[in-house]
Amino acid sequence: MSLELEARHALRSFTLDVALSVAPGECLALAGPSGAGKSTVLRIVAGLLRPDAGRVRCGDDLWLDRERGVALPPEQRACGYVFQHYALFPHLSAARNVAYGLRGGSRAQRRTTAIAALERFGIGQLADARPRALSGGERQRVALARAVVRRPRALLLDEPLTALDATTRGQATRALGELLREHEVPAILVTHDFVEAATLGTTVAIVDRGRIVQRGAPAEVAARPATPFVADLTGAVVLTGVASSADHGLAKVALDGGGTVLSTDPVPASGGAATGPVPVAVTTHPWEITLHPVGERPGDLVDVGGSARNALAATVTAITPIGNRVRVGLDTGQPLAAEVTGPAIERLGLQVGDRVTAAWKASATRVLDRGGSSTA
Amino acid sequence: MSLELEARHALRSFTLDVALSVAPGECLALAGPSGAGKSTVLRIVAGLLRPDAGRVRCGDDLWLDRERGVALPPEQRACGYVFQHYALFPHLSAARNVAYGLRGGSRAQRRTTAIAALERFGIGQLADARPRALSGGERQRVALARAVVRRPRALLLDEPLTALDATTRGQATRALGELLREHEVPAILVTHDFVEAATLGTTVAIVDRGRIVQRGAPAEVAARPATPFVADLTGAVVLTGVASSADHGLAKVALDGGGTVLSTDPVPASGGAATGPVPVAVTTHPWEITLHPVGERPGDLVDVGGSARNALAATVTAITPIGNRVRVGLDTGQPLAAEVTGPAIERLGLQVGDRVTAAWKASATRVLDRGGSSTA
Amino acid sequence: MTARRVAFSAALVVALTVCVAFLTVPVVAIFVSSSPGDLLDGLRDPSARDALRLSLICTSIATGIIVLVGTPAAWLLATRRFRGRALVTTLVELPLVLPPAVAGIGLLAAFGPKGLVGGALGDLGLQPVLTTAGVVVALVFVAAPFYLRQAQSAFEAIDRDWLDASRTLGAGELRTWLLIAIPVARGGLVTGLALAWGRALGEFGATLMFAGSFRGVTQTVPLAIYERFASDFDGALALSAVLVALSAAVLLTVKLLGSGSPGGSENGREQRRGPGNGLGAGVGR
Amino acid sequence: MTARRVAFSAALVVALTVCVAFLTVPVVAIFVSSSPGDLLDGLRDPSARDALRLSLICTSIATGIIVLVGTPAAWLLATRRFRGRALVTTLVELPLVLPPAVAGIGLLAAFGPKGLVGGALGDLGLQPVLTTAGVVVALVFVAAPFYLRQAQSAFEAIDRDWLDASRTLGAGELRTWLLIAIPVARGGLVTGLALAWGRALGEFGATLMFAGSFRGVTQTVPLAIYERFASDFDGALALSAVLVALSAAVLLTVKLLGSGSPGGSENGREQRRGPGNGLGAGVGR
Repeated sequence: MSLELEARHALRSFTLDVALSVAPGECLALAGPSGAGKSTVLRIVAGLLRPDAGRVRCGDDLWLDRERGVALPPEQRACGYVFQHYALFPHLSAARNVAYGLRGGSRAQRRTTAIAALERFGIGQLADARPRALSGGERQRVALARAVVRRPRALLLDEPLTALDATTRGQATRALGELLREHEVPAILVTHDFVEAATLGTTVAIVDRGRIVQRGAPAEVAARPATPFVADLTGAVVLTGVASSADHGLAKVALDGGGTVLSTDPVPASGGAATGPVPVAVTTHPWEITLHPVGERPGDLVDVGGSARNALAATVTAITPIGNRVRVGLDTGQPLAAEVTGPAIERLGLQVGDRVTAAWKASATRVLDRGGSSTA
Repeated sequence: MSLELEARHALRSFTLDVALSVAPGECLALAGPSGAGKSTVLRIVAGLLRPDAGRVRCGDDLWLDRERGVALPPEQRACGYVFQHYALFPHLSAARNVAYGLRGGSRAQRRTTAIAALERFGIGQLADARPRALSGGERQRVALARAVVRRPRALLLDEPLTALDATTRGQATRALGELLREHEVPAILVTHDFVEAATLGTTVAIVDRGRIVQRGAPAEVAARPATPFVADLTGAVVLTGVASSADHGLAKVALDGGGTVLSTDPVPASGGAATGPVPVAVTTHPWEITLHPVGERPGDLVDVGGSARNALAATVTAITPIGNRVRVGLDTGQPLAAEVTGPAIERLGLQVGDRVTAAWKASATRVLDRGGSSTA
Repeated sequence: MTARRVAFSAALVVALTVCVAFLTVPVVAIFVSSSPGDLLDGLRDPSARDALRLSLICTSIATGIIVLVGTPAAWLLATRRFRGRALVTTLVELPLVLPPAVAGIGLLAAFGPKGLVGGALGDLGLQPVLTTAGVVVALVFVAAPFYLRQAQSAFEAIDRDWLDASRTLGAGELRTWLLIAIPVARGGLVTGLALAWGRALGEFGATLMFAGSFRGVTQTVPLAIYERFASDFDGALALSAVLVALSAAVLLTVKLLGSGSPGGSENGREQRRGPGNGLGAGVGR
Repeated sequence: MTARRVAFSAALVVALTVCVAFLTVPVVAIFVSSSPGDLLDGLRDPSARDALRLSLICTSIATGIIVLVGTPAAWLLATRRFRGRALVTTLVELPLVLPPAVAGIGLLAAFGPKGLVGGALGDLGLQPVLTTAGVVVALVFVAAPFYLRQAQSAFEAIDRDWLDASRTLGAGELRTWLLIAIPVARGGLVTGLALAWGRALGEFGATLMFAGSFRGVTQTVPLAIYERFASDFDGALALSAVLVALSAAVLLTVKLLGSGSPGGSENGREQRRGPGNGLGAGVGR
């Protein structure tokens, strides 16, 4: 009963090209910026879009095979699709929205089934309300009830939380999480927010311009982003430069805006060539970076070797308290951000325009081939 | 030359009632949810909206006095207004947009002045481009140039960063910060994002339903929120309950969903009455909360006295990695969130559905009168 | 400075007053020029009744045909992309801007005894010129584009997600059309119906030329008004008053339906900006 | 299941084909029924030339008046909120749905020799009935609402922020109107102009009744077509062909302008959904 998809489809400015497989009970979260082609994947699975080439298979049933001319219309695929804005039929009550997908039995029986489904989501009392009378969270639950009441063979969720405001999102996330655990069918969820993907997905796949650039457990993807794009999406800071080999197996990266950093990662093998300069992206997290007065750690590189540290001269461009931490915007030729504690700021007497040294460990520095594939 | 405003105006569901004063060179950031009436304040200052009652004064000039029947039209107030979506005239080039506000001199002179202004923002080469050909960041800079080229007597900025995507926001923030430091006029900035307010404002005022509920330096507002609303906006977690006095001058709060917490804050004096139970909100920050296996710290309250700690039994509802931290969703009768480290999660073997004890210091616990005013 | 502002506002008010007065006076004059008694007398005239009856029958048949054929045609235009779709849409809209006299000539050239397809029709024993059927043909020709245009827009304005949701919930295209598309587009369809009905009711030039003005057979109300405006002005006024009332009813129907929510707005997205006013949606969108 | 889907699609295609054929044949017939030589001969006739000249003059004067008075009136309707604004808008729109024969009667009842204000006009030496001025009056009455409606919508669709920005940059209301509002609404204004011009050019019923059909004085092209359709069908066809071409030009102008961006969309906000097609924006919005 697992869902398998393999599709190629030309979009406006790039070609979608994905292959994925989702096991029953698994929730694959597709995360990426808007316009990356995530929703197109859902539409292909549901049969709302016929890709230029590809196959879709759910368990033993072939839903689509462009080569063999098979293309089941959406009404024969039995996917539970939750649309981004829920797409509740505006002229039908909540109960009739849910009953719309039911077949067989009398009208009264279908209504009973629909109301039971609404009750499972805690909104049985709203059965006769029209969608426009419902709040965002209530609409979401009607949409979930409508999608699962037909016992779908796959669940497809398109940004199911985006239309909600921050206050109802927590509860809605919980309702969605329970739903995914209860229904033992393959599920695909689409979101532009990595935190959302990590919360709801058992697996996360990062989509960029129509391709899956990394796939794995949420924590793993966040900890070891395979490309600068993924690092950016998960919240790291990114500098660009050119890498070459240094002593002790370290990589030495000359940054584009000036300065040099070391990493315990090896130099990426660019196209098979060995040690020539390779254009790379260097990433680390803002909380790895510490700030020091200029002169406390002179020069660019200190203690190369054992506990190799990177140090860059920087100008402070912004100081922003975020809760108990302070985010300090830095200009090192390229923009950089550090997260330090309030007392640290006070001790340094830091102000916008000050010169400081930003330091972090070589071991907390990832080097990524700017072409895109991981080297870690 | 300071700007003084005092206005009352009936909006759809509440009445705007604000009084504020902004000194030259000061940037007052009005932060609050959308619909709180923030933009209305700007419109009143600029003369685009005539309030039901109030006065606006800029230095020695009276711009508005409803009682005395004074109401200068916007074209006579010389405010530099940056609109949320920039409102660049679509049929004019960037240079003609900037020159639109200039009077006197020949057309060629005005164009020279406009191009000089664009060059100061680094986009002199785009002088002849139409707005639709510009990127979001470029549009913002044209709008800033247009607003300041007339040497306005006050600067009004309505969500100047919201229309930008994340990648250009950093640079735009820097441009805006420099602008505010250079122009020694009073500035009011409106934003729904507290971090943005804290970054750009020298003072922050939190607006809720037409009223300023707290005003102060950004760090001070974040550290000591005066009301649950402010706490929520700055990122704290909030629990509700009823407070009464306990030993050692502590406040003891019986939470609405069950459980009791202590705080080093005093019990708020509700309407002058002394020590009866008072409905309050208790706030702390997610990073103050530590998690422990059930039984490691039995009972609700431990070590009352010296290092008073709060402890609540909770069920884990979500585990979300955010960078190097993990946000754990908890249900203690009321929802709660803790931020802990990845190793801590591993050590506890924490999974959704587990029972844990959430603990934090009484001294990191704020008690706020649910009516709204601060007690801290 | 202030004087200039006052002068500008005054100029605006004068312009609007002139517009409103000029456009309102003729309508007011119809009701003021004769007493209510005269109006009722005019309507008691048997030829006036014949004209009213014929107008209602022909208009109803014509709008019935338009709705039956036009609704599926509009659905196809709204939902399928095909080569030449823009051309088809333009062709269907042309009668909207065609002068009635030209429509009359065109109908004669097409369906008249010596017309393009008129000969073939005659061989089948069908000859619409100067018959009641000819009136219906003329009304359908001038009124159909109003309904088609409006129905196409109403179908196009439906949020595609609703149609997609219906499909993923097991409904085929016919079922989706009947249970979702038509109910959701109902407001726009009724607006189009009202506009087509109003246009057919007032049709004058094309009917006059294609079907003539024979009492009881082809003389609809506008033709009856024309026939008697020189000889029996009061009778013409009475019939005009009836048509003004019916036109106003059409206008109000369109405005009330048009001010309701359009198809796409309830789905949590940003409300469409611009005039909420209905005639806009009505006449052409 | 598949058979049902095919049958549904086939029914849609049949419906659309019927619509397109019925609405296209009369237009095609005008050009097919006579040779190009006949058409040119018809236009060489002096009375045909008189009619064309008169039509162009009267139509131009009428649209000129409409634009001069209508633009400020529409600006006031679009930007000021006042008591009775909805009523005024409805009154101004009523002629849109008024049958031409009723418009003719109304104009006679108002401005005729015995009309509501006709007596007063006569005392001033102004008597529009059966004169060229009467033609212009009739054209303005039937065409003005098309421009007013369209101009009002175009002004309403302007992002208020642009107007506000202009004010904060030191421009008063007149300057804002001239330098921002009119240039930004230009597309909608030209669309309204084209629609009003097209409606005036084709006007038949009201002109016939109010101004009569005197060659060289009040006989515009539609009236000339009517006068000769029984006696000189080829001449009527020739004049009709000219009007079809002009009508098609109006339709294309409106569609091209309407498919451009409306006033509100360039400001970084969500694009308006629904038909991008112009006639919608054109005829009524």
